[in-house]
Parts: sequence; structure tokens; C-alpha cells
Amino acid sequence: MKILQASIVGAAALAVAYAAQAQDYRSQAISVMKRDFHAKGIATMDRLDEDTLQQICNRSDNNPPKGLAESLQHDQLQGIKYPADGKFLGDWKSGEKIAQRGRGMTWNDKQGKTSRNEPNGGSCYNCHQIDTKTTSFGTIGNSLAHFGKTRGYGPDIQKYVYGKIYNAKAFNLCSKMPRFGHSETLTEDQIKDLVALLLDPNSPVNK
Amino acid sequence: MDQTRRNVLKAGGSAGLLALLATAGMLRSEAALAADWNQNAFGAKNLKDAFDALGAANRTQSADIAMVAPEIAENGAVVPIGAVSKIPGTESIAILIAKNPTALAASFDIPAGTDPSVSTRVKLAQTSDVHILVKANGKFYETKKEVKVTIGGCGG
Amino acid sequence: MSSIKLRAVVALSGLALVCAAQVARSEAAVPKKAAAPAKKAAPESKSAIAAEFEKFRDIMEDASPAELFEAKGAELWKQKRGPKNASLEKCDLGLGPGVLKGAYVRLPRYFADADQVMDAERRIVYCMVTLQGFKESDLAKQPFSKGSHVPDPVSLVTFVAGQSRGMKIAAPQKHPREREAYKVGEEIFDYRAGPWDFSCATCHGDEGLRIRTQDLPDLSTKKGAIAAFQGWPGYRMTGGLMHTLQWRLNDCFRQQRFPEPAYVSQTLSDLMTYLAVNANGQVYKGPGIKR
Amino acid sequence: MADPMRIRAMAKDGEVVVKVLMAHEMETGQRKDSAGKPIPAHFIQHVSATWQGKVVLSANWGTAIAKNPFLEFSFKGAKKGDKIQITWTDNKGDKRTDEATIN
Repeated sequence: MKILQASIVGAAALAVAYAAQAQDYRSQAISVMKRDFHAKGIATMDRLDEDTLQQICNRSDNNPPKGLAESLQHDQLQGIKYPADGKFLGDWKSGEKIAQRGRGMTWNDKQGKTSRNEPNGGSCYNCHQIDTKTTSFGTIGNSLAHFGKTRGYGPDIQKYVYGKIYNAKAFNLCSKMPRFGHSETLTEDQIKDLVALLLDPNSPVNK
Repeated sequence: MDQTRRNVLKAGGSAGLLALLATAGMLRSEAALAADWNQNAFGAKNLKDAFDALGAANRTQSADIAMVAPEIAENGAVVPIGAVSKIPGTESIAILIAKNPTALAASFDIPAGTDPSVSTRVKLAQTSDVHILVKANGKFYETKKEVKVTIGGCGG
Repeated sequence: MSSIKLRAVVALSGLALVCAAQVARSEAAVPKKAAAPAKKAAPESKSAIAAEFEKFRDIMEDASPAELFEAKGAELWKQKRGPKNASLEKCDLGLGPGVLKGAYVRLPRYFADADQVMDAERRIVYCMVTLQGFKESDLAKQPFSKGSHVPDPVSLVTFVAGQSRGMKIAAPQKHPREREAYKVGEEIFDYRAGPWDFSCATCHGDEGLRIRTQDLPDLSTKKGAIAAFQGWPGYRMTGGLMHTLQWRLNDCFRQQRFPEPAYVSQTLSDLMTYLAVNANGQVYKGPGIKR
Repeated sequence: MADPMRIRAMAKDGEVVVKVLMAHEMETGQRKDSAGKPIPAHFIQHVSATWQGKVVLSANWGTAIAKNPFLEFSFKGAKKGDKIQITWTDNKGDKRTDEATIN
């Protein structure tokens, strides 16, 4: 995980400032967790450590001061690795499978793949409506139905969607959406396939 | 199982046989009951073969059979199914699931004095038609309903 | 709570000075929960599906397979077992040795003998260790139902929970340690970490959301807390397994992409304190059915 | 050994409603274990209910009946205090009989 210099200073200062608080249930909670949890499979104990962004979101009720949020969003944006070939659209059929699959990254799963040896899923339908034919969809995220049809198919939105999936926090610092590229949950090709699911005119999402 | 017995089962299913013996006041051993289990019907891989094995190739659609089943099941592993027959002389009620690996789920013999109404819970491998087959006075009647199976969340 | 956290941000030296002006503004103008407000998709279909699920859930609760485990737990409670060949009939679940009626809805609570705040399963395991001589490390080896294996504490918790059927939840907050457990539980609930930046609150901190077709109660509210408290211990349709809140929280952390919390640990007792206290005053219907 | 059934039999309006829960895996034979080995089928094939020596329900089941099966039926003639016996037999020959009093 790449953290920029400014953020490190910020995080350290924040930690110091916070430790000074009386009745500090948060630091108590963190030490209780660090004592009670153990590594299991790929879910190692360092997962309990907050990175800078998590620290800021945790300490501001997911509502950081605007200036701080913008500065950290900028850091996150810098970390997005866009495809070297400049192409954002993959295969929507494969994208649909990735969107449906909710497995990967838990202590049952393997490094870079699920317990069933499939590539990690994006869990997209867990939170979003996408292809309206799938009636089992969550509402934690906004509806992505007819995404391209309503928002256009151009290169700018392709790049935006790629970036949003790679690191949603670059656009909304304390978004609930995981940073799928940043966390190495999804590969570049998988993210391209998801972009195609939303933005290929032939994708059922846009029918 | 000899051929005669097989034919009896094929023609009437275990239902007819059991009813016959029950009326004759014969108490049978568990082994005999187990032998009644219609291997051909329960082993049938599709709906048609299952109906055939039950001797129910010819069936009449009936509005006198009521099925209680969800339109959409919360979990395909436990789908409540209830069946009530208003057809006089109902001898047996069977539940069949079209798209399961084996279609026949259950067959209930209804002796005289028992209501032609049973409920149980079944497994659905996927969204499928569920059929209720009723045998009454030697004839077969049927109704069906689609039950959707969905993908759920984290499990409440 | 929100203002305390913002004050911590204000206290930031250096970087914080840059944004101190905005802090005051955001405190006033920005609603508490600002994380990606969700646009509701097809609310009609949600309610139709939810209503259908509810109807058949009711049918199944009328004869819940949880009863099988409740009956088994009742037997286990009376039997002389373990290295000390003792029953659990002298186990104190908080209302005195052997008192079962209403004990489950008054947990978690502080127990002086253990100097811990304990939830039902943690307390039962404590009794199995102290009264019957079982080893906690043995009980923790396979603490959850799997295949045809149903651990004894699972049946016992189901039995004990059944003894509070129809009673009001009244998790105590008298003892300072109980109040502390609530506060620490709340912080654990809100703690975002791991590769997916999830906290419990990511899914359970807003009202009216669902994951796939599953409603997600907001556990910080009375209404949401009872929805989560209700039905546990629960017979889970997936796999046909009897599970307790210990399992539910363990699997939440798995799906949160966290490492694993120890069985009957303080982390889980504290979270259950947060949940139970939020649900206080509402009627517990006994062991139930879960998806 | 198999765990006991839960049987509720209630007399109402000249009828007895019987609800039974059985503890059984109802393994389909179609699943594989974590090592990829098929798990052999293990399921209840036959259930019968008797009251005063008379069979009041007899059922044959396949693998599609849900784990820890539920059965509900009703019959006429019995009264409060009578006993009803339920017996299941599975494909491995295991069987279990439990009795309940109608109330």
C-alpha cells in the first residue's frame, strides 16, 4: 500500500492527538481486537491495522473535514494504475460473472483466488442493481442499471469507471465501496471486464 | 423384487399397495415398507420418467388441488410445500420438482380417515416448477407452480 | 459521538490546521452519516420479496428445526458430564445458580467470579470448564456446527435461549464494566480496517439497505438491533445448521475480510453487549430460523 | 444414534393435527466433501405414523426432502390423551420411533 508523505505525517499526528484523549474507548477497542484476533489463512493480523485513510474515516465518523478529504482523495487518485494499453473495455460477459461472484479475500480463500480456485469476485450485485434481469441485488450502493445508456459511452466515463472500481476512495474518501484494484482483489483485466459490463453498448446492462 | 410385484408398484405406486394392505388390516414390517420405496420413481432423472414410473403418464390438470408454496423461496435448501386435495377418494399425494437432479421428492399415502393434506419442506436445486400429483380412484390429477430460488446475502 | 471524533481531528497538529476551518462547518452542515448515500433501487420489488420471505418464515418458525437442538440442550444441561462428572444445573447465568428463566435476555452481564462481561455462550463455556472440567481450548477447536457435528455449547445456548422465549430483553448497564463493554463494543462496531475497508457499520449502520435480497438492519437503532438479536440462536437454512451469535459474529468478521476473532472472546461479548443493549425493552421470541 | 424427534399432536374440532421434526442429515449423494470426494447419500426413505395400531400416514421420501425434515398431516378419530407413534427408516437401515401424547 502506497502512502504519501503528507498522509503519514497526518496519521502520526492524529494517532498522537487521539491517544491523549481520556476515556479512549477506541484505542481500548483496538487493543482488545489485537489481543483477541488471530491470523487465519490469508487473513493476516496486519489487516487489523488502519491505513491513513481508514484512520481518518474512523475518527471522523466517515465525514472528514473537506480539505483533508480532498488531500487524501488526491493521494488515492495518484495510486490508481490505469491500463498501459490505454484500453478500458474488456469482455462484459466475463464482467457479469465477476459482478455476480461474491467470493475472495476471506480467511477461507486463497491468495488471489477463491476457495474454489476461481478468480476473486467483485461482489458487485451484493450492493448494486446492474443487469435488471438479476433480481437478487443489494441496495448499499446506487443502481447501475442502464449505466452507459443513461450516462454515455465515451472515453472519459470509461476512465472514470475504471478508476472508481480500482479505488472508489479517490472520488469519495469514506465511500463504503472497497478499493478493488488498490487492495489487489481484482486484476486489471477483471476491472476492464467490469467496465465493459457497464459501458459496452452490447452489454445487457444497456439494453 | 419379482416382476409381478414390480408391475403392481408400477401400476399403482406404493400408495395403492399400502392402502390395500392397510384396509386388509395387515401390519407390515419395516423391511417390507422399505422395499416399497419405488426405486424407479425416486431414481428418475427427469419429470417425465418420474411420472411414468409412478404410472402417472396420463394426468388431468385439476383446480381441486391447492398448493402452498412461496413464489420466491428465501433459500432453496428449505422450501415449505403444502398440498391439499379436494378430489374425493384421494389415495396419495406426491411432490415432484421438475428441475431437481431427481424429480420425485415425496409420496404420501392417505388412508381413510386421514385428511388429503400434507406439508413438508423440500430442497430446490434451482428455480423450478413444483408439481403436486394426486391419485384418486385410480386416476391421476396434477397442479403445478413455479418457485423461484434466489441468491441471498450473508445469512441474517 | 460524532463531535468527539471531530474534536480529535481538530486536535491534529500541522495538517489539521489547514482544515480546522472546515471542521466547524462540516459539524454544522454535514449530516452525521455522509458515506455514499444509497439510491434506493426498485423499492417495490424489495417489499414484495420481503413480504413473501416473511410469510414463509412464519410458517417455518411455527415448527422450527431449532426445537430439535433446544431439546438436545435440555438433556445436556441435566446430564452429568465431563472430567468432574457434573451437570450444569448449578451454573449461574446471572440470576443465581440454576436459574434459567429470563437469564438469556439479561445477558451479556458482568460476572465477578470471572471478572468479565460474558454473553450466554461465553458463560456456558465458563460453566462447562469450572463445573464439569472441560478444557476451553478443546471446546474452541470446532465451536461451530458443521455437517452433522453440533457442538454441545450450541445446543446448550439454544436451550437456555428458549427459556427466555416471550420475555423482554433487559441487558444490564448497571456495572461500570457493562457500560464499558457497550462503549468498546460500539467502537469495534464502527472500526473500519482490512483490505475492503469494512466495519460492521458499513453494512449495519444505515436503515433500509439490503445485501442481495437480504435486509440489513441498522444495529445502532432499537428497531435494527432487535431484528439482529431476534432469531438467534438460529437454524440456518443454508447447510441446515444450528448457529449461535458467536458463529454469526465470527462469520461477519470473515466476510468483513478480517482475521478471526477467538471463540468466546471479549471482542464478541462487547459487540453482543452493544447489540443487546440497543435492543433492550423489546420482546425476544426465542430460537428462530435464519436464511 | 439418531436424536429424538419433536412431535406435536393437537386435537381440534374432531381432528388431530400432527407436526413432526426429525433430526436427519438428508444427504443427497450429489455433494462432495472439501477433498472432492462424493458424500454418500443418507436419507430417510420411509415415514409412518400409527395410532392404535392403525397406520394414519405413510410416506416415501427421496433425497429432496430438506435436512432435519418436517412433516405435517391431520387425521380423524383420535382424542386427547391418545398416543401416536412416528417411525422413520433411512436408506442405511437406521430407524427411530418416537411417541407423543395427543393434547
